[in-house]
Amino acid sequence: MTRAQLLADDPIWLILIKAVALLLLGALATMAMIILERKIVARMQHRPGPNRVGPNGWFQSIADAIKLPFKEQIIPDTADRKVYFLAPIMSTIPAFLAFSVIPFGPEVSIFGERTVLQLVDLPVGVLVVLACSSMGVYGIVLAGWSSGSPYPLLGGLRSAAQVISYEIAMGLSIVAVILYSGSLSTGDIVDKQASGWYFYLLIPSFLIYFVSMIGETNRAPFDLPEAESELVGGFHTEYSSMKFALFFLAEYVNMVIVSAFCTTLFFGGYMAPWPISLIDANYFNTGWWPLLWFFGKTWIFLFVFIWLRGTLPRLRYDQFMRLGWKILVPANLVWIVLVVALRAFRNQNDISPTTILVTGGIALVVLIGVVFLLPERAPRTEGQGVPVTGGGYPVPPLDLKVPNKADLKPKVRRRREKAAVSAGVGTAGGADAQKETEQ
Amino acid sequence: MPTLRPLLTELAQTPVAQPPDVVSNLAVYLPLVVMFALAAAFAVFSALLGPLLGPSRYNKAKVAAYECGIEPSPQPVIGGGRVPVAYYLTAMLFILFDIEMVFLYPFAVSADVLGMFGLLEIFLFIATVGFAYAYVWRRGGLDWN
Amino acid sequence: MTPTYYLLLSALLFTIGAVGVLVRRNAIVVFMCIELMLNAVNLSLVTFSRINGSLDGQIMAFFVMVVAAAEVVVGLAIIMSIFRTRRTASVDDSNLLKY
Amino acid sequence: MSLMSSVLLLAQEQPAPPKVEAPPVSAIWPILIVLGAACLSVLFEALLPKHLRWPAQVTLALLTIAAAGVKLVTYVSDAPAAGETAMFGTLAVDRPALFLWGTLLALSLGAVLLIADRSVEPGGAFVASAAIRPGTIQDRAQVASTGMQTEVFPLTLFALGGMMVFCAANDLLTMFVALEVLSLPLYLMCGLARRRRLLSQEAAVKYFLLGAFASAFFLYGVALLYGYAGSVRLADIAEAAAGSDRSDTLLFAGMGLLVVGLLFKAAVGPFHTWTPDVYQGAPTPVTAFMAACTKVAAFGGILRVLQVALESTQWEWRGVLWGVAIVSMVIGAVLGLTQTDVKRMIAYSSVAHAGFLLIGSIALTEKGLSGTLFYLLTYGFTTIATFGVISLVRDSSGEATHLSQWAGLAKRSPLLAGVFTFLLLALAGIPLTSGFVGKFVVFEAALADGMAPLVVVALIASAVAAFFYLRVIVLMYFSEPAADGPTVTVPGAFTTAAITLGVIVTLLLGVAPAFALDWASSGVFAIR
Amino acid sequence: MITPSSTGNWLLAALLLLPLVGAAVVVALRGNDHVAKLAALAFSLVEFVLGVVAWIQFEPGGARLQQGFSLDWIPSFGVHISFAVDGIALVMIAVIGLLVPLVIGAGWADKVPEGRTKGGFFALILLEQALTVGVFAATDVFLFYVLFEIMLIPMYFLIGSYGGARRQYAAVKFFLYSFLGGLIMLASVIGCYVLAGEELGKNTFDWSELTSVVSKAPLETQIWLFLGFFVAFAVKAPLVPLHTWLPDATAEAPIGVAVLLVGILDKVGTFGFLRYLLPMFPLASKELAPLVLVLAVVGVIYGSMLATGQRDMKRFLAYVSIAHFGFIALGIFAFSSQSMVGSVTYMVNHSIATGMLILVVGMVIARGGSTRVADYGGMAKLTPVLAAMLLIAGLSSMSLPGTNSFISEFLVLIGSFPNAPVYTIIATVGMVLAALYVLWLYQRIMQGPLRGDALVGAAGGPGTMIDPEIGAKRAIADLNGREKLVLAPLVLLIVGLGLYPKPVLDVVTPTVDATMCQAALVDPVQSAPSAQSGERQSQCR
Repeated sequence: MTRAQLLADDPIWLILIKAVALLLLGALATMAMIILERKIVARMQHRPGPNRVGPNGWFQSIADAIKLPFKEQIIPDTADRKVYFLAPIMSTIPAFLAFSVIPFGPEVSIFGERTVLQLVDLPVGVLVVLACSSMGVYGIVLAGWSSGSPYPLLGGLRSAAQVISYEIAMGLSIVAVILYSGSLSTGDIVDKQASGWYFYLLIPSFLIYFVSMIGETNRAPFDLPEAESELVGGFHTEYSSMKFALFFLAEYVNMVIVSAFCTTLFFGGYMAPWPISLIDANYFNTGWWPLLWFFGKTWIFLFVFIWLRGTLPRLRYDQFMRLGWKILVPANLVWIVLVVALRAFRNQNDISPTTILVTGGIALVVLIGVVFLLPERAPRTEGQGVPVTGGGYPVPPLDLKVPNKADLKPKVRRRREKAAVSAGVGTAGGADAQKETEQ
Repeated sequence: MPTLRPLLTELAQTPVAQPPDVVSNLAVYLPLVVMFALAAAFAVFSALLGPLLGPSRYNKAKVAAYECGIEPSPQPVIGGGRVPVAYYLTAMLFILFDIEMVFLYPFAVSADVLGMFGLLEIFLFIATVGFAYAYVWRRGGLDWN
Repeated sequence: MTPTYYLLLSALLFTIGAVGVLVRRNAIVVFMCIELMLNAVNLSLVTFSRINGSLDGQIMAFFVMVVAAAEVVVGLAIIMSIFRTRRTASVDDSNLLKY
Repeated sequence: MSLMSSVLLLAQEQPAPPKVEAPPVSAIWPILIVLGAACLSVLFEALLPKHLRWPAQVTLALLTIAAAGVKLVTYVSDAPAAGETAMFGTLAVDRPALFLWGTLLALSLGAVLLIADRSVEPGGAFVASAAIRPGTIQDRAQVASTGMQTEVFPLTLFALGGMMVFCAANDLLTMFVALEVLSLPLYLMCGLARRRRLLSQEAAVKYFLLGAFASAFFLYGVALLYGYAGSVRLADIAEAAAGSDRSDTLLFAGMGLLVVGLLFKAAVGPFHTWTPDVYQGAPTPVTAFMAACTKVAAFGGILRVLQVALESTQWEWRGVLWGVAIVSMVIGAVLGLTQTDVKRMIAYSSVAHAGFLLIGSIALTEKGLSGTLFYLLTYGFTTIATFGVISLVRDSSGEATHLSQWAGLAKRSPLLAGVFTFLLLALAGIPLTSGFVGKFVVFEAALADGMAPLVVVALIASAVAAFFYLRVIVLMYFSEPAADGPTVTVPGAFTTAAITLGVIVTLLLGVAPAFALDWASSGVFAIR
Repeated sequence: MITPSSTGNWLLAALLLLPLVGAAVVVALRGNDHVAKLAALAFSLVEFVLGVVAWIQFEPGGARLQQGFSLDWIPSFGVHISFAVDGIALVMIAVIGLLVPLVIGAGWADKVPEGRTKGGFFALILLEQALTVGVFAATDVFLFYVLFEIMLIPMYFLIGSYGGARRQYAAVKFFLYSFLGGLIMLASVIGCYVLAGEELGKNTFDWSELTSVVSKAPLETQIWLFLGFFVAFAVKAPLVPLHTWLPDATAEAPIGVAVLLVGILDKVGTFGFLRYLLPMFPLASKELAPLVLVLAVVGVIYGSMLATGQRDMKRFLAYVSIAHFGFIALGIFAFSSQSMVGSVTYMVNHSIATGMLILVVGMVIARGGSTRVADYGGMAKLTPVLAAMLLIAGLSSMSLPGTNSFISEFLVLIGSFPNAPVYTIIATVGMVLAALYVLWLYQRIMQGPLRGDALVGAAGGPGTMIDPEIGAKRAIADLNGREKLVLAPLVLLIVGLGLYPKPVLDVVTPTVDATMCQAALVDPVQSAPSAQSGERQSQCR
């Protein structure tokens, strides 16, 4: 029976068990990730890290998790309460949902029921993951917007812009994988890698995916939306208690997801690595063993996340966007065309590989030449000739003159004085005058 | 609408043809629904946990929008607030490339079948988007400052 | 499950969108209503694709998505420019052109 | 290179690829040229330095139109008489399509000339940056500068390409995509006026919202017809409509929605509400392009849908379209009377003309087809020249479009007044202008198809419409000029050429229409 | 493309082209008033000579349509540029040839409004002449329609640019009435074309071919088509409910233009009755004849009564014409060859008589500067020759025996009586009224003591100390040589045709007979009234 058929035969209790397991996996992985991160970063910085709760402080995350619900929840006056409530939920659900298409292992038997270690194997599994990560953006934007405060708004916007920018790169990097696997089903992609993992076949794709997965999850060195020094805390500045925890959860679950997805796409998913796969006629690729390989690979990526955070400084926003839009996206497109061309030419039997290599080489050289010949930025004369002041906002000029009372027309002055009296303000000077002139 | 009923009965009786290569059973999506329900239940439950368990001590300063301690400026963002143009631009670009992906995926699945013709088409397609991309790039649409 | 319900849903969504276009006054909301209409059509297309047993409808849905996206971009640009020049997105406030 | 070799060496099972043949393109070269040039034009925008853009874009646009025209002519000389389909049957390149392409190319030549002109309004009619708040420092700086939005050229070419595809679309999906390809650039172009920017942007928003609304209707119609016929190919729908036992509700609902969408694009009353606002608000060269070319494309589409797909159901829709035609003519003629702005007046006149065109379109005969095609040709040229003239009458705040400002213009500029009078007479349908021959062929087709009452209504509407054309003539000739009236700008070579082109064709088709009539009636739609 | 399909008599072509060339030349010369005027006069005189030649070449007993030539115009519709004349068209063309030089002569010294030129004025007149000649000579229905509509445009500008105070209103009204009528006719034209196309299997607009097909159509079809044509013609030849544009147009147009309007343009309507309505729709003509007759008689009485009470001289002229057109229509739709011949001669004589009347009234107005009758009185004392001319024109207008109009009016009444006795009797009242209004006008203007603001005021106003009679004499001169020269031919014709109408009758009668025959009408009076033809032709030509 094929994977899809096995899954389709799952009884409802099995589905429930798997789903609950995935929820638990998400929550536990988050807690583990938090404490690991703190510990590892501390280690990298030659300090002990959390060391109070439990043995060597390893229960710190559990303590935090228990603490959070007992914190006071604060909703700002200016918030849009419904949306404010919905936003964390909207970012949590997709994060968990993306788990459902990740294949954790091959065929196993659970309570006598033959099944696969995967919740569901859809023919469009890859799209589900991408869709979920896109949906998560709604949570971010709406959280920023509904808080009714400038910092969260800007943070939310930045986050959203970042996520969608890198989503493009991420989505494009998957195209080559699909090209090779000929399927959008995650299970199929893993199966197709039996003859060779994609990460070394499609190194550019993998590299792009790797960079964009870090950007996509707002992690260092791309953690600009949460840059404490610039934007306080990003879109969740105004959140507290469990709602804040949900955002936190979503972020970490997302990290797990992209890592797991990367494993699936480029590292043969649950399949045992090379020397092990040779042992005992592929024994280690059956039963529950593959779970080990899968989580092993995934945790390697998660470690890299932490490692990067401990090592790299944060990028500037423009650098970050430039990397996404000006390097990853075009490189990706060129790479896709190249891959498609190679495959198409190879399928044309009358063309020898040498021809392909020569043509491809020439094309590549030309391409690189073009890229280098183009100046990075349009010449300064390109400016549209109109000086923009105030970045699009109506900003009063710095040398604004406050008109003297005596200079005003008598009528205006009378009105002004009346208003001032009624408002109980003695000096109706600058601010009011400015308002008048604006009107 | 008098003609609606016969139409509906007729449509209901119309045999639904099954193209062989389309997985048509919607039950395949059931686990996804279950997962969604569980995740939603978990999220809502968690979100409600805070107000239930946590204390509630009113303080005017707490419910004010956080602006690093300065007196909050009056509502510049919601409703009449304006967002820098660059974000709109990013949104538009995103849509553009997202759509490109929408086409690249199905293409990628059947690229081998399409062969040289597919190569030509996808090259034209990417080139077309490339023109727009070049335009945006050169006109500074990708620059942030 | 008969596909008829999808058709009804699609008709309903389309109608909601159309009514929204007619009664709402905020350009962005009107615009979203139009997008709703387009997506209602997508639902119809996919349903009909299933009824007819051909994939044409799904392919059309693809095209519709593309067109809708292009419309979003263009519409957003236009609405944004008018919003920036006059600080309102209300259709009612656009009253320079009258009979 | 090691990377590539590893790719090559990768062993993977290959399904035997079925050969998908690339389609022959000889028939659709004009479209390919126009769309290709549009892409090239975008690249020009991207890569050329600012001072080179305008000359490069103008040259490119004119060359494109010329090249497409040459390709078209060479193809026509040995095209199969029954027409052929191209691009896997999505485009029907038949005689009407070729005629419409020719018409579109010729009209867009005039429109591009108007758009390219920079002498009438220093720096051209288009603003460099549309989103700057009026009255700010930036705005004043912009007004003073002569920067121009050269993006309007690629937009024009894209719209033109969309129009050409729209006329030849052999299935409804292609038609829908083409509809959007032609509409979206137009929405943007509407909002680019240098003067009266708020008006222009308002026009763009209105056009966009209503246009998108109409597209949604069109699309829903497509979906329902797809549900009915199982295909969106026009011929398949015709076949299904002729002999299907499916419920007709889907067919009729789909048909209705589809036609509403089309009528909207063609600015047929009562779906015309956007027309006056947009015509008035848009930059005049764009209005010219829109009024002439969009009408051609839209009616090309209407003709094809009605004659190819829906002919067998004509008894169901014809009565309705009778009513629509009457409403359109009446609205155009009567509301045109009350207008005080020249551009709005021409807009209402176009609504009336759309009614006339609809009469020809619902005459499902060869004569109806050829008559409508010819009418489109004549109307297009006259309209282009008309807006060209309108753009010349200016005062300090831009174009002086209020009618009162046109008083006594004949004294100031007899030539311009004479040309405008001639064009108005052509719009009114006075003999020896193309407008008359156009009306004649359309009405003849309608009478021959048994629509005498409709023709009578049309004739009365023409007479009413003639009144508001006459009013302008009276103003120009018999009124005293206002003291602070507008001046007539001496047009540059481009505008002169466009107006001359329009006037000459208007005259030529009025005096010796035989050759164009022969073209228009050289073949019918290919139904396959 | 225009390619000659059959060579024909190029005389007509010359008649058509000459005024066009003339118009172009005059426009080119408009910078110099004097030269332009001379050129215009020269062209109109040559045109007149050509008209005379055409008349001489015409064989009264020959083919129905003579001197024809034809060119392909729009082959796909079967449209030709084909011209030919029959008797009726010939006399009308001759009248045009006669009137235009006179109009140019009469308008020689008139002032034109500021900003306009005399050259432009005359060019428009020459253009109008070319178009009207074309309308009368066209034998292709499409061509006829085209010229019929185009004809409006020069006239529109003549009235609108050179007219009086309310010229805008008058010009627009004139244009819209005619244009609407024309458009309704267009529907009928297309209808005939479609009908013929179905019947003959080919596209044609040829008048004879269309006639042969359409005249056999069923009654109901004919009625609809008839009505389309009729409205257009009834607007042109102002029949009563559609006449209201004429008083305004006449009142506001310059005198020369009024002559052309009433003398030529309006004749297109009655010409159309004869050329198009009767032959093409014989059944409908018979069916609807009572309608037309009622309108005609109402026109006679209504026009006469309004003329009688009229205080404005130019409006007076318009109403006189309306009455006369009533007579013409009566004669045509009474369906006897006598009455029809009468109507055709009436068309000629009306142009001459009313043309002269308008010219003379114009001269009166030119002297007094007012169009109100009340502003004049006793003018004969100052300008005896002018008074005599007014009398002659007036007498001809009231059809005094011995003047040209008498013959035609007499023929109309005699011929109409057998078929339409009641209408004829009522119309006779019009004759009495005619006497009344003509003599009334003459008496008010010319007779009695010198009075009226126009005459007295011309001397310098009532406040001046000079004796009004002497002052008026000083300012208001009698006819000068040019004016006499303009009026002389008309006087000659009035008297000449009154005594010896044979040349006109000879030319006209065969055509009328042919028309009668085509319309399958049986003459109620056996002996034809024409002076010479004794026996009836056995078949239509």
